[in-house]
Order: sequence, then structure tokens, then C-alpha cells
Amino acid sequence: MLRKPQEESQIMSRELKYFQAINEAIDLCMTKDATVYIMGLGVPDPKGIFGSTLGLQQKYGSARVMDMPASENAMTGVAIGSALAGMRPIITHQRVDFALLAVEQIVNQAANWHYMFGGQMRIPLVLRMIIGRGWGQGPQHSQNLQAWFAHVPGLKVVMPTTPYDAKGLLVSSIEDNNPVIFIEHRWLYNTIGHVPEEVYRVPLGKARVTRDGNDVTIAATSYMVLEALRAAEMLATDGISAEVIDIRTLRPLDESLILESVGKTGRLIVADTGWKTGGFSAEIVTLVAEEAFSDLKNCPMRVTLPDCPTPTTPALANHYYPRAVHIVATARKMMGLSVDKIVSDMATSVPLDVPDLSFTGPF
Amino acid sequence: MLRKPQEESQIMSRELKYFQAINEAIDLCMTKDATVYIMGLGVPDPKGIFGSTLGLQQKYGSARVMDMPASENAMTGVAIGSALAGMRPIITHQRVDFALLAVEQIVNQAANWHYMFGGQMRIPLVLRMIIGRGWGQGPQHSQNLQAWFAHVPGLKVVMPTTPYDAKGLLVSSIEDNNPVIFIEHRWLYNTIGHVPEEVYRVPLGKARVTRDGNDVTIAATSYMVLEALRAAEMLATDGISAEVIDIRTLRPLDESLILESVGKTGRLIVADTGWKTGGFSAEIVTLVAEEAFSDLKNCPMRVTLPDCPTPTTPALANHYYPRAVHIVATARKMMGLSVDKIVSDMATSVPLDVPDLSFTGPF
Amino acid sequence: MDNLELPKETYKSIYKTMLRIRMVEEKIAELYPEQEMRCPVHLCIGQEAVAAGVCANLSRNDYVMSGHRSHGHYLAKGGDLKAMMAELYGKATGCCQGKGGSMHLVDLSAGFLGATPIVASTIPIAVGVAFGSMMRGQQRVTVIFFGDAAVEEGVFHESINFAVLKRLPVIFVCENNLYSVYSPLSVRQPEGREIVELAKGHGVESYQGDGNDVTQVYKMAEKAIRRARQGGGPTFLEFKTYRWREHCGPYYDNDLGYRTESEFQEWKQRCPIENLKKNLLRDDILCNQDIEDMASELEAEIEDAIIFAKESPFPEEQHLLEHIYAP
Amino acid sequence: MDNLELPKETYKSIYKTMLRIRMVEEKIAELYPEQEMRCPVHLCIGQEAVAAGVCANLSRNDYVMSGHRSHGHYLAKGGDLKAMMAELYGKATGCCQGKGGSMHLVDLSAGFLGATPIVASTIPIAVGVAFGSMMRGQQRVTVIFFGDAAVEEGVFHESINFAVLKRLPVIFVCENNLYSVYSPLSVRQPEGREIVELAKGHGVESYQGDGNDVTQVYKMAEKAIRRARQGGGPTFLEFKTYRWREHCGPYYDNDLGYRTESEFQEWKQRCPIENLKKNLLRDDILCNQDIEDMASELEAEIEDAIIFAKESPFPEEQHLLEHIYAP
Ligand SMILES: Cc1ncc(C[n+]2csc(CCOP(=O)(O)OP(=O)(O)O)c2C)c(N)n1
Ligand SMILES: Cc1ncc(C[n+]2csc(CCOP(=O)(O)OP(=O)(O)O)c2C)c(N)n1
Ligand SMILES: [Mg+2]
Ligand SMILES: [Mg+2]
Repeated sequence: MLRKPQEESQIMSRELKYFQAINEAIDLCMTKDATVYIMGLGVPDPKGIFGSTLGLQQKYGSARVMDMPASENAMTGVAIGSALAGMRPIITHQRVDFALLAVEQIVNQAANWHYMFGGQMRIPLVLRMIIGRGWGQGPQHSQNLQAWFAHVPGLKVVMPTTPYDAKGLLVSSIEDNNPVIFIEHRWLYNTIGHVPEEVYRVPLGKARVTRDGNDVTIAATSYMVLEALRAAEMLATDGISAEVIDIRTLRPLDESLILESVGKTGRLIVADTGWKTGGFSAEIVTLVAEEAFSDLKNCPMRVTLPDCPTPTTPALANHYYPRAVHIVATARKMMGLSVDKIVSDMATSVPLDVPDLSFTGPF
Repeated sequence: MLRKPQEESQIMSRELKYFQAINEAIDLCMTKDATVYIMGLGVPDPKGIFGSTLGLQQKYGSARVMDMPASENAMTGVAIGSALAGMRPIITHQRVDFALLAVEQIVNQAANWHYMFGGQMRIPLVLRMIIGRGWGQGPQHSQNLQAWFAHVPGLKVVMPTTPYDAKGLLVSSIEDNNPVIFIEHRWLYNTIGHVPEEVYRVPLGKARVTRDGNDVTIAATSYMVLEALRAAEMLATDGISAEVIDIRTLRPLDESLILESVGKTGRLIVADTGWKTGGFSAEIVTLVAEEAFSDLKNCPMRVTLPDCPTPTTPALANHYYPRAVHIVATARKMMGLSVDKIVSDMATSVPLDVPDLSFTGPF
Repeated sequence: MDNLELPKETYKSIYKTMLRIRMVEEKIAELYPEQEMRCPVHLCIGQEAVAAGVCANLSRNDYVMSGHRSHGHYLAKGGDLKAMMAELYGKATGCCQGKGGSMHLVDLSAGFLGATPIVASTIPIAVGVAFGSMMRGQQRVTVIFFGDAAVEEGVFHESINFAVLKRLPVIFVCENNLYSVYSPLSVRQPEGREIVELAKGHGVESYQGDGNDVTQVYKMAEKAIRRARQGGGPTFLEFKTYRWREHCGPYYDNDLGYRTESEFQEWKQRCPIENLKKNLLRDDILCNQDIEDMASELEAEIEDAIIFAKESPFPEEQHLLEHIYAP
Repeated sequence: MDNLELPKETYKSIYKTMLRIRMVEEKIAELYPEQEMRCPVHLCIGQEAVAAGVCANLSRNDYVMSGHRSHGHYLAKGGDLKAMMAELYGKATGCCQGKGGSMHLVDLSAGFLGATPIVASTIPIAVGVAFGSMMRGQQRVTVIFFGDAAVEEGVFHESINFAVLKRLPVIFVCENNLYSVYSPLSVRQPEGREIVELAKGHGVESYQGDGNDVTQVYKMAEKAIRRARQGGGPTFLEFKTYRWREHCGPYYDNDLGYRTESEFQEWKQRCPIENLKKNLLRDDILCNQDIEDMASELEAEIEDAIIFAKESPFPEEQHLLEHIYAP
């Protein structure tokens, strides 16, 4: 048996970046299970998928850490087939937009095999998909399609925010016997956080209260959790106590944690990295509306991308991505406070097409 | 100018089946506009896509009414390209499940071209997709993925229920300068209704009140409108007055009609042919929760498929598809009435894997 | 080919396999109108030699996968008949517990790893099975059966490219029956460009043969499978053949006009089973009595399977939400 | 090829096209670190002969489409330089009003019908353009440019099958620069299987040539385009060439180790522009002064375009929600 992981709240000494946490999860899983392998365009290349696969081919060889042809559809089928033959594949798509070529395999095949063959087959398969953002990625390199996958029975959908969760959720995903869509946000790769050295697991299907609060619940996905935390700070200065929930797993969804929080706060804001209409944010709002209607003091609200493709120019990107101020404004409205000051804050001169100033393009 | 269409409520003499209405829409559009053409697997075949394309090749020739290779992805691109060259293509997928091969073209390309090229290009393109059901179609031939398409900016998504709307919405879709996902439900093809002979249009983006009521709004899509109407009849015998809304266009959504209705009834049930989690039903619930929260007397509710793949055996299909009784039970619960009797009605001996007894398989 | 070049025992067993497929499917055709098999069925009557000739070269450990028209492949690979019939009847005793129906067959113990009805979609999966079994150091060969429309799907090309790149032990078997549903090759693929040429473009060993001549099928498959087992990589085999009945369902449909009665009659003359039988009788490998015995043995087996299927219970409501996730 | 077989005027204009592409991209590389072009850029320096040699055979009415590495194709087809530079700078005056960036270029008046950066994804669209223009009875040829990775995508095969089936006036031009990002051909395609063979499998006229020799490119394209115009259907052309700089961005990256410095130097020796220049000088088609004049003319044009781009206004907030639907 593996050692019990140190609690996150304990010794915070060892810090890793998000991409290193992912790298470590893959590394550890490959060490302990010879059936784990990883493939994808650029997996063994010098940049190693934003660093997340660096060094793996040197360590495990090119049979287990492999590049592949630009054939997203077939290679997803290949991964599925290899899983049937007893392997545990990880396949990496550098953009979710490229993975669209593979949805037939993912949705018709991977998601259904266990069910439609009466429980006899299983497909342990991790599909890493990166959601891009910024620096002119534009309409075909930065879509956030988690809502699609979260709609499909048989799939699990994970969106880790912190390095700690990235590692723990990826270990759980690799060990899971089902196809798991593992969505990584481009802007999280260089964020830093505590990550224990050993193998540990963060269970799939569990959300996490990232910050306690009483007045309003902000349920957020991926990068929007960071904006939600910033918003919570700002709200605190106005005496509004926001509870921030990191959804972490979109499917299966941790319904009870969300309902419990709203039971306490009576208010819900959902902050998602995707588009508004038909987005995953709608599922969370609907869950609460159906199951905790009488707890709600106000209408629940979404903070999401507007319903348009990603514009490439930074001039429009600056108006495209919702930020902490948008969450603050929403929360203040719910609390009956004025939003005038906030709205004037929205006009920002900080470039919003880079995660931090170390980022100088081009990808 | 074309004649103004006769109002639906007027002379109801001329009746057509749904598949004939679609056929007639295509026929009339091909007559009046030489750039309209249709292609798809089996379009000119002896069964003519459940009758909807019968006779067209004889009338317009094989250059405008064509079969195609089993290459859904490329052929969607071909349709897009031909639109750029000035044609108005209609492409037909016999199952939405097959169209999954084409989502890269649909989502990355068709949906984005107008926007990402700064409004210079337009892609008038109708993508007919059939959602299957029944007779053991099973997990790969009967998925209802309207929620996917309705999530994507730049696409329009239409799901006609009646023959009248099928014709009028298809004419509008063919004349529209954007990619339109036109979703036809297999079980509607033999339904009959009034259809005027002339060219008329049902505008995209407009829902329709199919039955007036005061106590509860049932917003439904496609085949579920018929179940909703049955439910409304049943509810009426208990003195509950249900308003039934046929959503008709999922994107752009007719928000005001829905909000108006809920403003009157204070109660919302959404009945959709798709899965529950992350389904389009969640968008409608969320719309109402965000915009008309204070109108709501009860929590809104969804009546949808359960969150599992389509089982093939009729024994399980009988428990898979929600019916009028499920809507009735939901409405009665909302009204505070007992549902015991209803639940016992749910066990049915009628086969639910056929639309009517004339259907004897195999497709 | 009129020469019987294979060992007698091989012929006997191949003949029986073909006859079994034929008789099973004729029984399905006979009973389908009862409306108890409530799922689409794609019969392979007329095409049995491909399944039988290829699979006769495989051991139980080898893998076979297929698409929508898979009954023959399932049976030729040793799939359980009762479980298949029960599946067609939607029963809990079916090979997918009723959740799959005719279009989704599987028999893990026979190495029939699965069939699903999206055109070409199991091709990459089969390539992946070969890839996985190679990674696991197993000496197994994977055969994937598909039709002439499947080569129009891009994923076929992507799959074959990868198989050649990695020299995978996988055999691509294309059953070219000239039609995709009602659509002849002429509206789907360039005239005069043989399917086998497409495969050759990928640099894969590729052969074309008469799919109604089981000796030819057997020998081409034998060579391909031997090469794959020896690490020689994939082979592509195209077999021309013909489906007798409608694309989907139990009936004949030549009256629809998408193909001519005379084309059908020509192919019927080339019945793989009748022709083999003639030769087996001619060469005294089997006598009429043997064949009658075989047929009645099969008839009894099929009767049993039907009774089993009809008498088996349906799955219960609580099974609906079972098996969504693997534990 | 050292013989200058084309008319002098053709060479002059081709040379200028190549030089213009080179100088534009070198200017982009120079200015990119200023961080004002805030979008990924894929430079084609080293590959200019393909764009120039092919497009020299096209008229304004013909169509060109491309993928992520499209600057050269856009310029060679006559795309507006100012609009392109403004697009890279994200300005309202850009060819997509800033909404596209370097990876989405278009110039309708020049017949450059669009480039988008999903590998192979514009191939079927270009085939569709050819199909549409054929249906409309236009005598136009469509050229689609793509890289060596694009032939690994299934949609390439689906597209070429359809183009052959319908004898469409479309030319497939594969710029085989040996790499897909950092991945050499060896990890993606079978050794010894030339890309041109893949195309031949489809029964399409297919030729391979030296992409750094603009005479060869021109002549092969000329023949293909003439055939297409005469109703002879599609042609596939593979040109071997080499990208000098990093896959995406302004720098050199041979230090990363995915390719050798010596490989790069060999290809650099084969610079399509330098080599043509040498021959033009040798044969007195141009003299040094001509070339200097050309360069300074281009420099001024490029300077203008940069000023235009830099000084142009950004789009405003209200443009964000514009153009979602076409009216
Ligand atoms: C991707 C996809 N497109 C279309 C279909 C509909 N379809 C089912 S079977 C079939 C015919 C396939 O023809 P072929 O591959 O020649 O096999 P055959 O039926 O002749 O055995 C088609 C088009 C499908 N199942 N999947
Ligand atoms: C479908 C898809 N997969 C992956 C990518 C990422 N990507 C962008 S450019 C590129 C390389 C393409 O190589 P090639 O076709 O040879 O063109 P080159 O860059 O060499 O000109 C890749 C893999 C993409 N844009 N689209
Ligand atoms: Mg066929
Ligand atoms: Mg390349």
C-alpha cells in the first residue's frame, strides 16, 4: 500500500509549478504501473507540452512516451484499443480545438463501451486537453468546450486549478477505469503551489471549498477559481463574505457540496471559463434551482465568456475575458450594493492576453 | 415578392406528413434558387432519407441532388467551401451520431468564418441531422446532441416539431446566411399536419405557444412537445392548466416568450429529448432562474433522458424515454398534488421503441 | 478456383463455419418478421467465405473486430451463438446483456473483441488492440473486418498509416460488396481506382482476391497472418463479394432498383457455400450424408439457441443505470 | 535546376515575389520582440519558392487557400500587405479587422479565400470551393497549400477522394519541410513511403519536385493548372523544402536539438532566392542595380505597411459582439 498523502494544509515546504505537478503525476504512475503510456503530438519534443512531459521519454523510452502522427481521430481509437488490450493510455491534445477531430471516438466509442457491452469492457483512458487563452490564440485555438464532454454519460471530466489538485487528480484519472477528460488551462501552467512528493490521490467527483464564506457562493472552474479568489478578497473589503468552491470535477459533479454551500449562503454565482449559453455554468445553476430553490435569496448568476468566438486582437480580448471585477460586480448586485465604481474599474490597461509578464508569446 | 403565407389557423384542408413537408421545403427552395443543392449519404436512394428527399434527383438532376462518399468530415468542409463559392448547400446526416465526425468543420470552421474574417465571409449552410430513437437503435444511433450545437456561437439550431414548422423553418434555414443545424426527430416523420402549398417562412429564433395555460409552463423541444401536449390534456382533467411552448429554435433562443409565459404561470417544466446533465434543458432553466427568479413559485424542473447511454433492448428502452406521464407527475408535484396514481401508470405494456404500430423496423 | 488445395480437415471445418453462418442468418431472416428481434440486423448472407476463410487461420488468442455487419465474423471467430441470439432478442443473457443488440457484439472468451456500427470507427480501435498487445509482448494477431465504404472515411487512412509506421500485427480485411446501403461504388469512389490501390499508397502489403472463393481467402489470409506473427507488420486484403439481402433487415430488395436482378443472379451463381460444396463432393471430402448430418446438427444447435433466446428473461429496470462507469 | 527556362519577365516577377515575402517576414521577425504583434506567427522563410512558383500561374480570379503558415501564399496571390500587417498588429484596418490575426488571413479581392490554422482543415473547404465554382460554371482553379503533417489527417484523404471522384479543378500543394513542429517525418509516417505515393493511391495525377527550385515549381504547377482549367481534374504536387526559423515565432531554434545545425546549413545553401538571384545575374536577366532597386522599393513598401499597421486604430469594444451572424 502507498503512504497516506500529507494533508495539503500541512507542511507547505515543497512547491511546484502546475506543469511540474502534472509531469510528476505521469512520472510516478509510469513508474508504478508498466501499462501506463503517454502519446500525443509533441509529447517528447523539446518544449514537452508546456513542460508537462519533459524528461519522460529519456526515462521511459520512446515506446512508452511517444510522438504520434497528426491523426487525432485514429490515435484516440488506437488509445481505446490499446486500453482494451490491457494498457492505460494517456493521450494529449495541445488544444481542445484539435480534439474535436476525435469526438466520434470519444463519444460514440470510449464513453459507451462499458455500458453497451454490458459491463464487460473497460477503457481506462486519460485524454489531456489544453484550453488555450490569450496572445492571439483566436477562435480556433482557445475554445473551452468542457460543457460538451460534461454532457456525455460514461465520461468523467476533470479541471484542476491548483498544482496540488493537478497531480492528485491526474493520478486518480490515470488509475480510473473509465475515459477521463482532463482539461488543463494554459494560464495555470506557471502557477505555483504546494505539492507533496509521494503518490497521492484527489478523488474524482469531489469539489473543494477553497475559501469559506457566508454571503454568497462562487462556484468556479479552473482558471476562474483564481479570479473568484481575487474577487472574494475584494468583496471582503466591502464586508461581503464569499465562499469559493473549486468544482474540480464537472462529471460526476459533487452536487452535495454545492447545495450545502448555497444552503448556507443563499446566493450563487457560477464562474466558468466557457461560453455562457448552454455552458456548464447552466448545469450548476439548474442543479441549485431544482434542488435548493427555497434556499435561494436571489436569482443565481453566471459569469462566463460572452456568446461570441474568441477575437484575436488583444483590444477585443480585453473585453472578452471576465475577471474578478465582473464577479465582484455580480456579487454586489446580488447584495443590493452599487456597482458604479466597479464598472469603472473594468476598463483596464493591464494586458489581458498574457497570464503574467513572463509570457512573451508566441504560444 | 412571394405571397404572404396563409395563417396556420386558417383553412386546414391540406395535410402533409412531416417528411413531405421537409421534402416540399427543399423542392420549393431548389426551384426558386439555383444555388441550392443537397447532398448526403443516401439522399437520392430509393428510401430518400425517410422520404424527405424522394423525387428530388429526378426533378433536379444528380448535380444538385447527390449521394456522397462516407466522408462526413470532408463533405462538411466541401459544403462550406461551396458556400464560399456562392452555393447554398444542404447536407444531410442520417444520424447526429455520424455527424460527430464533422464537428471540427462545423465548430472550428463553419461557426467561426463570418466572425473571424471580420464579417467578410458568410456560410449559408443547412446541416440536417436526424436524431434516432427506438427499435434498438442503441447507443451509437440515437444520441440527442442538440445541447452541443446550441452551445456554439455562430451556429443556429432548429428543432421543428410540426409539419408546418418543419417546412417553414427549413425554408428560413435555407435562406439564412449562416450555418443552421436542423435537427429532425425520427419519430416525427409520419406525423401529419396542415401545410400550406406555397413558400412560407417560420422565422428562426421564435418559439411558439402551442397551448395556452395559466398554472405551469412546459417548454419542450421536438418530439417532447407531443408528449407535453398529451400531458397538458391529462393535467386539464385534474384542473391544471398547462401552457405548452414549442421552443423550435434553440439558438438563438426566444427568451422573451419563455420569460413571458413563466411570468404568467410562475412554474416551469422543461421537457427535452436529450440527456439531463448539461442538456439544453439546463439553459432554459437557467435563463428563467437568472431573469425571472421572482416570478417563480416553485423550483423549475427538467424532464429528460436519464444520464446513461441508450440501451438497445426494448425492455430497458421502456424505462429510458420520458413520456407524458412523467411530465404530468412533475407538474402535479409542483402543484402539491399526489403522484401515486401517476407512478403506477408509468409501468406500461405499450412498446416504446416504435413511434406507432405501422413501424416494423429495421430503421 | 476449383482446386482444393487445403487439407481436408480444414475444408470440413471451413465449410461447416460457412454453413453455420448461413443457417443462423436464414433463421434470423425467417424469425425477424415476428418483431421480437427489435433491433436493426445486417445480414452477411452471400459473404460468408471471407469471415470463414480468414478466421480459420486464427487461434482463440487472436483478436477479431468488426462493424455493423458482424454476425459472420463473430461466429467464425467462435463467438457463442446462444449469447448472440439472446442479444438480438434483447435479453439479459445476451452477449451485452441486451444493451447492445445486433450491432454491438462481443465474446471476450472467443477473442471477438467487439463490433460497433459507426462506419470505419472500429478500425483504429483494432489497430490499437494490435498496438497494445504488441506493447504487452503478446504474440497475437488482430483482424479488423470492414466494408467498401469504410475506406472513404479518413480514419481508415490514419489507422493504416499508424499500423505501417509501427509495423503492427494487424490485418485489414475489406469486404467489398460493391454497395454502401443503396449507393454503388461509382458515386463514392473514382472509377477504375481499385480499393487495394488506396492501401498500397500507404506502403502496406496489399492484395485483392475473390471473396467468394474460400480457398483464395484462406491462403491470402494465411500468408498475411503468418507475416504479422513473425513481426512483418500489417497487411491489407480486399475481397470482392456480394450481399444477397437488403442492407439492413431480413428481406430481398432488388425490386427497389438500386441494383439489377441479373447482377444479383450472377453473384448468386457464385455462392461460396454451394461452390465449395460441389467441390467437396466432387473430391470426396464430404459426401451428401455428411452434409445432411452437418445441417441437421446445426439446425438443432440453432433451434436451441433460439429457444434459449426466446425463453431468457429481459433485463430489469434497475439495469438501466448499471454499467455507466466501470468500477 | 540551373537552366532558366521561363520567360524573363516571369522570372523578374517571381523573383520579386519571393524577395517580397522574405523581406516582409524578416521584418516581422525583427519587430515581433516588441510584443506588439500579439498573435502566433508561422514564418515561411526558406520556403518562398513554392508560393511564388505556384501562384505565378494563377490569375486574380483563381482561388488560393492555406493553413497556419500562410503569409507567403497570401502575398504571392496578391493579398494586400497593409491589411496583413495591420491584422498581425490586431488593428481594425486588418484584413479581418483584427479578429483573425496571423493565423487567419483573407483577401477576397485577390482571390485569397482564407487561411486557418487547424492542420488539414482547409483542404476540404478548398475542394468545396472548387466544387462550388465548377457548379457555378466558372473557369476558376483553386490551389490549396498545406504541410507534410496534413497528409496524416484523414480529412486529406477524404478530400482528395472527392476531388478525384468529381474531377475538380483543384491543385493540392504539399510543402514538405520534413517537420511538424519539432517532429520529424520518421515518427509520423512510414520510412521510405514518399508522400506523393499516398496521393497516387487515390488515382490522382501526382508529382514530386524540389520546392527550392522555383523553375521546377513553376513548371509543375503550370502543367497542373492547365490540366485543371481544361477539365482534366485535380493534381497533387509535393515539394520538398525547409523552414529556416522556429515553427512558430521569430527566432532560430536549431539549438533545441530536434534537427541538426548541419541539416539547416545544407538547406540554407539551397536558398531559393539566392540561387535564383545568382542565375538571374549570370544570365543578365537582372543586374545588381535592378536588385538593389527592387529591394529598396520593397523596403519602402514594407515600411509604409508597418507604419500603417502601427498607426491604425484598434477595434473598439462594440465590435466584440459584431459579426456573430451574417445578415
Ligand atoms: C460514420 C457513419 N456514416 C454512415 C453510417 C450509415 N451506414 C451504416 S452501414 C453503411 C454502409 C456501409 O457500407 P460498407 O462499408 O460497404 O459495408 P456493407 O454494409 O456493404 O457491408 C452506412 C453508410 C454509419 N453507420 N456510420
Ligand atoms: C488538427 C491539428 N492538430 C495539431 C495542430 C498543432 N499544429 C499546428 S501547426 C502543426 C505542424 C504542422 O506541420 P506541417 O503540416 O508539416 O506544416 P509546417 O508547420 O511544417 O509548415 C501542428 C501539429 C493543429 N493546428 N491542428
Ligand atoms: Mg459495402
Ligand atoms: Mg512540415
